[in-house]
Amino acid sequence: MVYLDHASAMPVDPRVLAFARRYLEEEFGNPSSLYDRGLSVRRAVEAARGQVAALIRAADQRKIVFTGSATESNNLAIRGTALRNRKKGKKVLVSAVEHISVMNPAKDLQKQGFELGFIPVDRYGTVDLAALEAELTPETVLVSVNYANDEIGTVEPMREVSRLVHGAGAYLHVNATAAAGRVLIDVQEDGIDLLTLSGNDLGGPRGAAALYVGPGVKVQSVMPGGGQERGLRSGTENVFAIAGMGEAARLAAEEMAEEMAREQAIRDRLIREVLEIEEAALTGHPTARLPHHASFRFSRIEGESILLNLDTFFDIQVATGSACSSRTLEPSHVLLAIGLTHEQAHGSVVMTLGRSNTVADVQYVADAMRETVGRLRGISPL
Amino acid sequence: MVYLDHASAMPVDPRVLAFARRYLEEEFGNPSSLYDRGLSVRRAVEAARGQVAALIRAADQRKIVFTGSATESNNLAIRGTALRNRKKGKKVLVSAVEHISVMNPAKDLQKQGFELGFIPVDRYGTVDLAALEAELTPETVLVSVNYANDEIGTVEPMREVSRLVHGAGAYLHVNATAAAGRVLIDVQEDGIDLLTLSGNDLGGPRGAAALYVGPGVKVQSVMPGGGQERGLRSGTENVFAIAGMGEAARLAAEEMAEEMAREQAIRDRLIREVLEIEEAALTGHPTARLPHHASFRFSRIEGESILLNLDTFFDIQVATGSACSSRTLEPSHVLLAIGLTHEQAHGSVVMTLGRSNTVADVQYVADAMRETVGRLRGISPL
Amino acid sequence: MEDRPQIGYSKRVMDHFMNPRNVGEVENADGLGLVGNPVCGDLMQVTIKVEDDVITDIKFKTFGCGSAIATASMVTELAMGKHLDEALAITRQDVADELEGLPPVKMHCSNLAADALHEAIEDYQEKKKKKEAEMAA
Ligand SMILES: Cc1ncc(COP(=O)(O)O)c(C=O)c1O
Ligand SMILES: Cc1ncc(COP(=O)(O)O)c(C=O)c1O
Ligand code: FES
Ligand code: FES
Repeated sequence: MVYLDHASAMPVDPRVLAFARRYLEEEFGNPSSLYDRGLSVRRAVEAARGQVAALIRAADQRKIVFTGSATESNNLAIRGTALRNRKKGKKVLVSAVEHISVMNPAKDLQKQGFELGFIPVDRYGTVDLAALEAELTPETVLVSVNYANDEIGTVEPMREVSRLVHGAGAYLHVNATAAAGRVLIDVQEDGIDLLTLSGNDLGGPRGAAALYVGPGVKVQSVMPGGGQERGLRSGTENVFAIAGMGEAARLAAEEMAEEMAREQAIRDRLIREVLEIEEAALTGHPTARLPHHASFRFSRIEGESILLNLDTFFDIQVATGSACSSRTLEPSHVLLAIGLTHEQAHGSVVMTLGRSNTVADVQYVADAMRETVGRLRGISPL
Repeated sequence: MVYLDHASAMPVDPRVLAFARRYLEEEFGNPSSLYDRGLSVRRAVEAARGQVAALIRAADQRKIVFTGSATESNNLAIRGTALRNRKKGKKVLVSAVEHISVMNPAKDLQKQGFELGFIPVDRYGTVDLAALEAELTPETVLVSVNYANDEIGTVEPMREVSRLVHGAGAYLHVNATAAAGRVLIDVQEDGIDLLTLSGNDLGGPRGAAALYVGPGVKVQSVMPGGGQERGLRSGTENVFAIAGMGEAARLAAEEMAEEMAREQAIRDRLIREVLEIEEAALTGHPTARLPHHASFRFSRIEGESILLNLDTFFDIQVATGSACSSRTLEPSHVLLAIGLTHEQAHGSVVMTLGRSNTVADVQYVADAMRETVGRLRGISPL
Repeated sequence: MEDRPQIGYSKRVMDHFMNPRNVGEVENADGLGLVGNPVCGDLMQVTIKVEDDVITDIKFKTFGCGSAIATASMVTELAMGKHLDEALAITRQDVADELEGLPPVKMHCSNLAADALHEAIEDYQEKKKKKEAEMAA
């Protein structure tokens, strides 16, 4: 097996599981309980908060709010910030390549009377800074731009984006689900007001994610209840998942430089080999891209059938942004935003590396890819 | 250690963990992925859905929506149902003893222009059926009544409630977080339209809960995103927690009768022993109560200090509805709703049993309780 | 528990995806059907050879998903050797049923395959009519 879909799901790092599993059976308390058992798990939650803060270089760990998923963090960031600051203005901007868990909360705001603008990107998926500047008005309360895109790997020019957004007096939210633990994020230097990151994408269990809420940023809860997490996220804390996210963040901070250099070297060879195939093209930015990320398109064939062919005949797992593989039978909005036609978007393949991948995989994957493309083109009427 | 706070946090059943842990490391796929690894975890999610459906005797497992927590299920039920059916009417009723994760979503609706009514309860915490009937108007879209209360253990007369609610053409939502796996729930016989239950309260990991949405009941999502769970709950499924909830539901269905008879026998002796203490009273219903649940109040002393005393000197963990132990320094609204004064509510102690408790615990706990009450009353000026 | 949803493709779909029957183009085809699906831009081509109103050869080419490939393969297998009237009676449901079902979102792919077959037959019939008219003239 060569698993190349780490953006969709990551195995839990065995070290993380060894660290966090005690919070399932022995230390199972509720952090709100006042007896010792509750206090010890509250300490675990606070320690994890510190590790997550350190990973993104937040000065104050109290600015980290734990949620249940990146979707929830994005909802809290987008809806919670816009609704809380609606008196200031009712305009929200998001880049055209945002994840659906940013897009749909933003569209929800639109239904509630907000004006929603989309910032276009160039053919590499880099946000158009001039267009952003033009769209920024005094009514703009919030702008959301992903740190890096999970489908095409492109890393955005965060500091330039931040300068423009702050120049207009708006807040900047950044979905860093795909980027955290892979590139160095510094919320202060980068000028980020709100940042989403997810535990599983760091190698932690699902069930924990975080939203960084910078100093002075006003946000309201979008899921009323018991008022945990300083009132911003109700519900009993998932201590196992939070502790696991903390440990995964600690490991990421420690090992990122080395591990990403390793994955990038494999990735670079993979891209080189795959681009030898006829009518294959890279999607996303050639250099400003996540180090573990390779994404392609192949003309005249379709991504779901590529995916199935690679899985069935070669035990290789990849992702695709093809219309045929989506719930709605729409091609990925990211691929359309970088200017691909529906037909071009059909041939999309996304490969995301992880710890299990080795340089020995490159030739195997490239050969499998060549055979797959050849076979499917043989069936294609185009 | 004698752990008597299973309502706050449950250890994960070792059998559940043995069953579900493969979904952390080996079978870590994303259920939306089309390759085999994704399909196998999707199968695990659907199997869990079947087990949860069976536990509450839902005829069609597709009516089970997995969420991340009971808080989320309650938000989806309350806000999602009211907002989706607002054209029908804008009145919502909740019992006065609902959990804060039902109360606060209902209050949120109030801010959005809904009329919110509270159904009073008698001194045992049983909802006042006459008052319910009087409050039900043609504008009432939704009524929420807990199956059983987590603080005082009282089981509500579900079928009578349902008859009234349906007679008025409204939907009935039931928070069964405390009751599921402890009393027999039959959503069809009981006449329940929406039902919340939580994985951890069954002995599964945190991070999974469910909302049953009955046939024809219209609900809208309250957390927009990727549209998983038939569009009702966005976010990558937490397969480990969901599979664990499924296995916990299966074990509960199989073992509930026997295990609850066992716990009830211990609980009955515990109540008898504790009520021997001077000025001790049971809270909640004497007979129509959850089989694992004992709750008391003690005059002239305060619950948080009882809790700490039991933990420190006897390694016994309990809960309290005392104002002193709450974030807001307000006494539990449940204790006020059953007619206790602030002073009486102060002396609240809640004990909830689980698998680890044995009949040998009873005397130890009763003696510890007697000593604790004696010591604190010795300090009390009252 | 009843009503458990189908997960992924059936064994038969995967079989036809992995070993598609009748791939390619019939030489000097008597009829050609080429249909595109407006929903997602997929493309399906069916070519047929006809003798005495019986399909004696049939081949397909597909630009589309696994389901599109499998349904096309299946439709060629169903139509091979059939009288044109019988072949015209093949419905998308027949295709899906023969494949032991398709995920609901993929039902339109079976439509595509049946449509391409029907179009190929109609193409043949139109050509034949034209030829007969020319002969008569
Ligand atoms: C009766 C009841 N309902 C709902 C909840 C909310 O559950 P969670 O905090 O896991 O979201 C709780 C939690 O203690 C509860 O006791
Ligand atoms: C970039 C990005 N953001 C957000 C999310 C949402 O994460 P989740 O589904 O865990 O809520 C995902 C999930 O795949 C993602 O890839
Ligand atoms: S060809 Fe697009 S979904 Fe089948
Ligand atoms: S006496 Fe200290 S909080 Fe009540």
